[in-house]
Amino acid sequence: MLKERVLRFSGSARFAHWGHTITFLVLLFTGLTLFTPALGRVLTPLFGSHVTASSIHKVMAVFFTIIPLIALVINFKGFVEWWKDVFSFGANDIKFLMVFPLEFFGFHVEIPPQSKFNGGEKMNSVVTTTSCVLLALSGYVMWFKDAFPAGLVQWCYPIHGICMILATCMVCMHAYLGSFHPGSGESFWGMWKGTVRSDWAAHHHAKWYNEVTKS
Amino acid sequence: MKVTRRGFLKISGISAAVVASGLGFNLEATAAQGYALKLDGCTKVPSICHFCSGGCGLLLHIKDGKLVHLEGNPDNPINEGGLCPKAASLEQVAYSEERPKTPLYRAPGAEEWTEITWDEAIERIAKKAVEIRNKTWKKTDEIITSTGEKKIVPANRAEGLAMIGSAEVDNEESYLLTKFARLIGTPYHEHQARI
Amino acid sequence: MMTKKKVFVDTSLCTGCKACSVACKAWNDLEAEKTQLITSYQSQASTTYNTWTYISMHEKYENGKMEWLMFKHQCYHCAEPSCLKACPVQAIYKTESGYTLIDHEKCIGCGYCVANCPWSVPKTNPELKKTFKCTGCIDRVENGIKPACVYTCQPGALHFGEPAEIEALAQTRLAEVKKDHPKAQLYGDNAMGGTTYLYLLLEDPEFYGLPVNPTVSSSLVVWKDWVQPYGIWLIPLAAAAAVGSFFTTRIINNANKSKGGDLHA
Amino acid sequence: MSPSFGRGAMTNSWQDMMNSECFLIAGSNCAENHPIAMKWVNRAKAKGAKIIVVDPRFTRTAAKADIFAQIRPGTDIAYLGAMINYYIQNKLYDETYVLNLTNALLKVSKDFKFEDGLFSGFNSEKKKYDYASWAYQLDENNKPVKADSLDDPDCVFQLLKKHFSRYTFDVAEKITGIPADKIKLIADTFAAAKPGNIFYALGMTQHTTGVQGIRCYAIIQLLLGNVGKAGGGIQALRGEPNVQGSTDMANLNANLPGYLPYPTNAQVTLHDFAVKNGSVQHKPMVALLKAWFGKNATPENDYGYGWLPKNNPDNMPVQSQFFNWMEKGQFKMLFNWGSNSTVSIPDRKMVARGLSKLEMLVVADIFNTETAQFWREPGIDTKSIKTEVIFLPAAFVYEKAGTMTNSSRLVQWKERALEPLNGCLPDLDMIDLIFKKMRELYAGSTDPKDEPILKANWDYDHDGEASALKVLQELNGYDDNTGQLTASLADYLNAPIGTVSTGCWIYAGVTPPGKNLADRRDNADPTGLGLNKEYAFAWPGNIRVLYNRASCDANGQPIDEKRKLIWWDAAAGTWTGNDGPDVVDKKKGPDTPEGKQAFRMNPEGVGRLFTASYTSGVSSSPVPADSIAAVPVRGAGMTVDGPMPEFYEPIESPTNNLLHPKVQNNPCAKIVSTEFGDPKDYPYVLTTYGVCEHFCAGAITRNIPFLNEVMPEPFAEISKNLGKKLGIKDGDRVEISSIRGKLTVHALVTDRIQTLKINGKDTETIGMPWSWGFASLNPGPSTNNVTMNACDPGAGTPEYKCCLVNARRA
Repeated sequence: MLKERVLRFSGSARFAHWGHTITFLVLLFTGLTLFTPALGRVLTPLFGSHVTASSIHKVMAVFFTIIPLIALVINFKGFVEWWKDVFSFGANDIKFLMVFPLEFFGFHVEIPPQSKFNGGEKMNSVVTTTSCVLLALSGYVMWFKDAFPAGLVQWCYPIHGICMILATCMVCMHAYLGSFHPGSGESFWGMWKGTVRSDWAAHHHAKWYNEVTKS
Repeated sequence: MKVTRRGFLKISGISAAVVASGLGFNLEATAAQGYALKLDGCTKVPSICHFCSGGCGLLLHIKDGKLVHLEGNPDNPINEGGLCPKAASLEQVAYSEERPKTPLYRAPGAEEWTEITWDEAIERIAKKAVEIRNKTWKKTDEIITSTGEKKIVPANRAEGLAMIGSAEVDNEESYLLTKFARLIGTPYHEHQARI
Repeated sequence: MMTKKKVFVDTSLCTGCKACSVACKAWNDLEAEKTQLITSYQSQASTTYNTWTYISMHEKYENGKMEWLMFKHQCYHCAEPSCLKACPVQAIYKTESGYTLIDHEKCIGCGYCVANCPWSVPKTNPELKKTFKCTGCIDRVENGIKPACVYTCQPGALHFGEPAEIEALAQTRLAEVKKDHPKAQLYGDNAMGGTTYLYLLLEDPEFYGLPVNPTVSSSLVVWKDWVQPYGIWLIPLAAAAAVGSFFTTRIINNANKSKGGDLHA
Repeated sequence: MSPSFGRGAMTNSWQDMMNSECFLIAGSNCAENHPIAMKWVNRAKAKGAKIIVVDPRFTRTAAKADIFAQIRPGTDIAYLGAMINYYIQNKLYDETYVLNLTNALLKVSKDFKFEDGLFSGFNSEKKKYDYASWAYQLDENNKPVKADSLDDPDCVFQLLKKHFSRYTFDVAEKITGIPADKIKLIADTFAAAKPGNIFYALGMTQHTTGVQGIRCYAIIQLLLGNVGKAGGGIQALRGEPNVQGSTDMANLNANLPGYLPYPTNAQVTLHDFAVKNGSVQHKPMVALLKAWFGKNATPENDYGYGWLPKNNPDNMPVQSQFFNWMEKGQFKMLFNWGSNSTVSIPDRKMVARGLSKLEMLVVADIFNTETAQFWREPGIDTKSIKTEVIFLPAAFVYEKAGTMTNSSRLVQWKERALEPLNGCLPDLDMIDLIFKKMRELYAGSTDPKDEPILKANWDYDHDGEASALKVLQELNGYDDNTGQLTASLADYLNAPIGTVSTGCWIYAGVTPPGKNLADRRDNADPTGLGLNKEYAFAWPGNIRVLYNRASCDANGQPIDEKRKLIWWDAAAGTWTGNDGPDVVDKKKGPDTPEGKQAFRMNPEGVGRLFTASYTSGVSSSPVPADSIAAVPVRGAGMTVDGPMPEFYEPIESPTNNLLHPKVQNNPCAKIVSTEFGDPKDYPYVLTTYGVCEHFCAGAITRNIPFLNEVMPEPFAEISKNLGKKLGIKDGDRVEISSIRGKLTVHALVTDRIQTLKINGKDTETIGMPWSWGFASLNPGPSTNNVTMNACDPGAGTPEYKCCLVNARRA
């Protein structure tokens, strides 16, 4: 049983995740060149100039938009399940979030049984998904500002910034939890290889594990 | 961007004079370095507008024989420096690519112009004018006097030559047009004053 | 030292001849653009990177009385400009004479100023990747010559001078014009901390398609005063939490281990 | 204006407009076409002056007006007549002025009549008037008989009163479309605020009744006492940079420089000329001949008078008739200097027909114009056109030295600022080279016909090119005795006949020895009246406000304390003042007959409300049969189509003449076009005009990118009613057609043109600018495809301002 692995993420989901990770990071650093002058002074030289940074930003923006769309087309069912899960926020998820900060800093806590995604992952998914959609939309509005009403364009600047901040915070936490957090180590492999250890799955995502193994 | 490059460089020149500080500008630096004026070092030559009959004064700023800028002459009491859009645009005539570079000749039936020299142009015109003048000279007219008699009187007209003079040229030119027309024998000299 | 200057645009005297637009192009070496008539005798629809000032024309027929009103558009050179606030690279600055200028060495043509100007004045040249707008003819003004538009205006609709003198003139003209045009008002004096270009309008600002009370937009306040200075700290905070967790988890784990506790992984 | 005041020029100056209390701007759209006027009008407005604009369209000038009235094109005389009638009936005229400074009291021949739209003396075959019955009753000294009071039935005032009594406000409303109460408001406003100033330009002249419309202005201003005063007068806003100068220089078939009448074939000798035209023309003619023939002009050979070509008065085409003459084959070669007839002549298809018949066309211009390229207009069979064409690229205004004379007679000198582009030449050098080449070709000829060329005084060389200054000095003239330049106009006037030369006597004094007054740059204005007396040079004799004697009372003192122009300095025994005094003789005081004359260029010395035929200085005793005819002094300027203005419908009109149905149009009009439209097929009235952003035929401005940006295309302005009727929305394309041609342009559907009620019927006006042609950076269809060529009989100006058209959505 110890050696048994369970498939957690399909290829398309992994493609979407890592594709998005890369594009997001590039977008983040190219974008931050314009966020504040101080950041600009530090970051711009990395790309040579604002012009290059902005060109890279625009190219990446296109991939950033296309990648999830491709994944959506390839694995529509998977997406639907994902969303179904992450948007079905239950009592257990709330309980998870309440105790999670303690867990986060290393205290041992009793975690209620979680589905495929735990409350934290759900929150991450919800926030990043929403932010990404808003980032993309507001980004395109700013890119093609002549085609939109001035008021809308103006609001896109703070929206883009807010979403960037939220998404980046989530990315920080998510990256850490998914990699270096002692308790979440296996989840990294889930996204890397697609499969996770059965025992880890049973411990961390009992509800889901039970469903998967029953079927 | 073709023409505007000049303007862009100038403006970047201006802003380069401003040293950035915390807020992005530094007043003292501004005052000390000033803003370069493209008129510096130009000679100013007054002229007169070539459109309506206002006679507004123009002022041409010229450096090394080249027109740098044209605007209203502030010392002309008629316009005191002000100009209408037509006059304000007149620097675009100075080096217009649309202005023909040589005299042009169109042969009978030809579909295009040919470039010719000034000598050739003047020669062709003078020869033709002499030919027509000789061919169409009218020495006398027959008139009926107030008493009803017929009388032969001098006419001295080159009937085949006509001239449309101009309200677009200087007085001296306009005067010479009149003198020229009458000396070669054409009273058929009119211009756009009537239209 | 150059003191603050103001320009008074007396639309009641403007004849819509467009000399200001031509003189601006002539002075600033701006390229002519291909246009077509839009409405009335107006062919320029907005400022562009090659058109820094233009006249819009507004027709009104009411009770058998015709009005043909003119409005000169250009950068207002606000005391508290949105564009300056929006600029991410500090390319926009104010001069002591009150002008708002773009430093083209720094400008990257990002267009943030374009989107945030209440009057949509600055415009980016996509080829040069630089943003352009009226400079107030700073090079002339700093050398003691009136701006090109003011200098050329024959009907006397534009005046340039010291703020007190210009404001007094504006008040006098307003009182005069009010007799025939009850809706006449000054425009710009209260906008954006007070603009360098002060207008006498014969109708409400809406009639000319102008924002009635131009202010720094709330979106810009949210963005520049909240999100940018404070919001951004959430990221390092999150990062710090992760780093903190990295250590605390290990410390606690070690403590637990020594207590003989269990490890998740 | 010349028949009314003695000179045809704008009476005051641009700067002087700031002194006005009221403006009647009618027939001028100065905000568009003379933008500089608005500088000074706005200054007067800021001081409280009222602006009245009458125009077929609500223009950019109208946008600044206190009162605007939309008028049907070509009907000005109807409402102006109503104003005159109102002023006379209600005694709103300035009685002192009318009695002392006009011919109101002079008695007119009892033969004079006006019946059914015609004045006495009409010759229906020649379409001309015989002026005999328009004369004054003369006393034994050949002086007009003066009535005792304005009530005398024979006096000019009573004739005027009777003539205009038909022009009521109601009649005027029916003809013009301006509501009667608005005409009354205009009349009252203009009479109440003095000095009142009238502006007109081509909006008044481009009619078959243009001269008579201007006569209405003259009558109004004389009645109100507004002429000769700062802030008053009539401003003929001339259309081109040097149209005043080119008219002074007589680029016209009926004149020689300085407004000398051109000798006709009946005037065989110089004496014949003098008898016909008076001694006042004799002297300048001699001075001109001396300028032209130098030492070859001697008393023995009549100063070379015989060398001048003589006009055949029965056969003198005005410019718009030139092309018919070419088509008929008379003209073989045309010199065309800076004029773009292919765009600018009404019913313009006749231009290409005419030019095609020439053997050679020479065009000198800055840009390659439509006229120079007429042979390749789209749709023309180029190969079949045998005309040789030579285009000479000309130097632009700032590439050459010389003077131009602005509308207010101000002669301004300019130096060459830039070298001519591409080595092009000033027109001066072109004429010089062509003349010298012709003289070379005729060298050695003994044919008498070649004498004027070989004997001419023609030497303008200076440093290898023709010198404008030398020409200007020829205009100024020289004194034979000293060989020196004439120092002043007075010196010229005082010199015995035959001892001075001048190329244009009214310019005498412009370049006294060692000076060039046209190049004066002192712009000081100590009076604040905008006289700027030390700036450049105004002809005649540097007078800035013409007829300024009228600004003084009977004692020669200024009437208006705020606007002092000149006065009689009794102590010094001379006229003096802020302006140059426009008096017969500076030393003759207000108590002398000469000192009373405000209109010294008229033979009567007064302003002419009625343009009677009159020549001063003719002896009433019969001339003995064997002696030669005596030379009179001065003849009066005549209005060929009547001594008083009368309203006639435009040649193409949508309605009938309400005043005299039998005489619909000006009976003397010169008709050039051959096709005329019926209102049934062409129901709308088209009026044409220029816009601020382009100039005339656009030869220069359509090649200026800045201007093409601010005014990119031609258009047709139509009312919203007409737009609705024809299904045309703002921005649609509209086809405008007349019986003579058509064109398609962008439609501006606007409130600035309203439907008018004319004689009970709705009438639509369409407005179109005319500055486009097929060539240039900004080509566009020419409005003169549709316009009509019929000219004012006095001025020869075509009726561009009204013709009948149809319109449809294109």
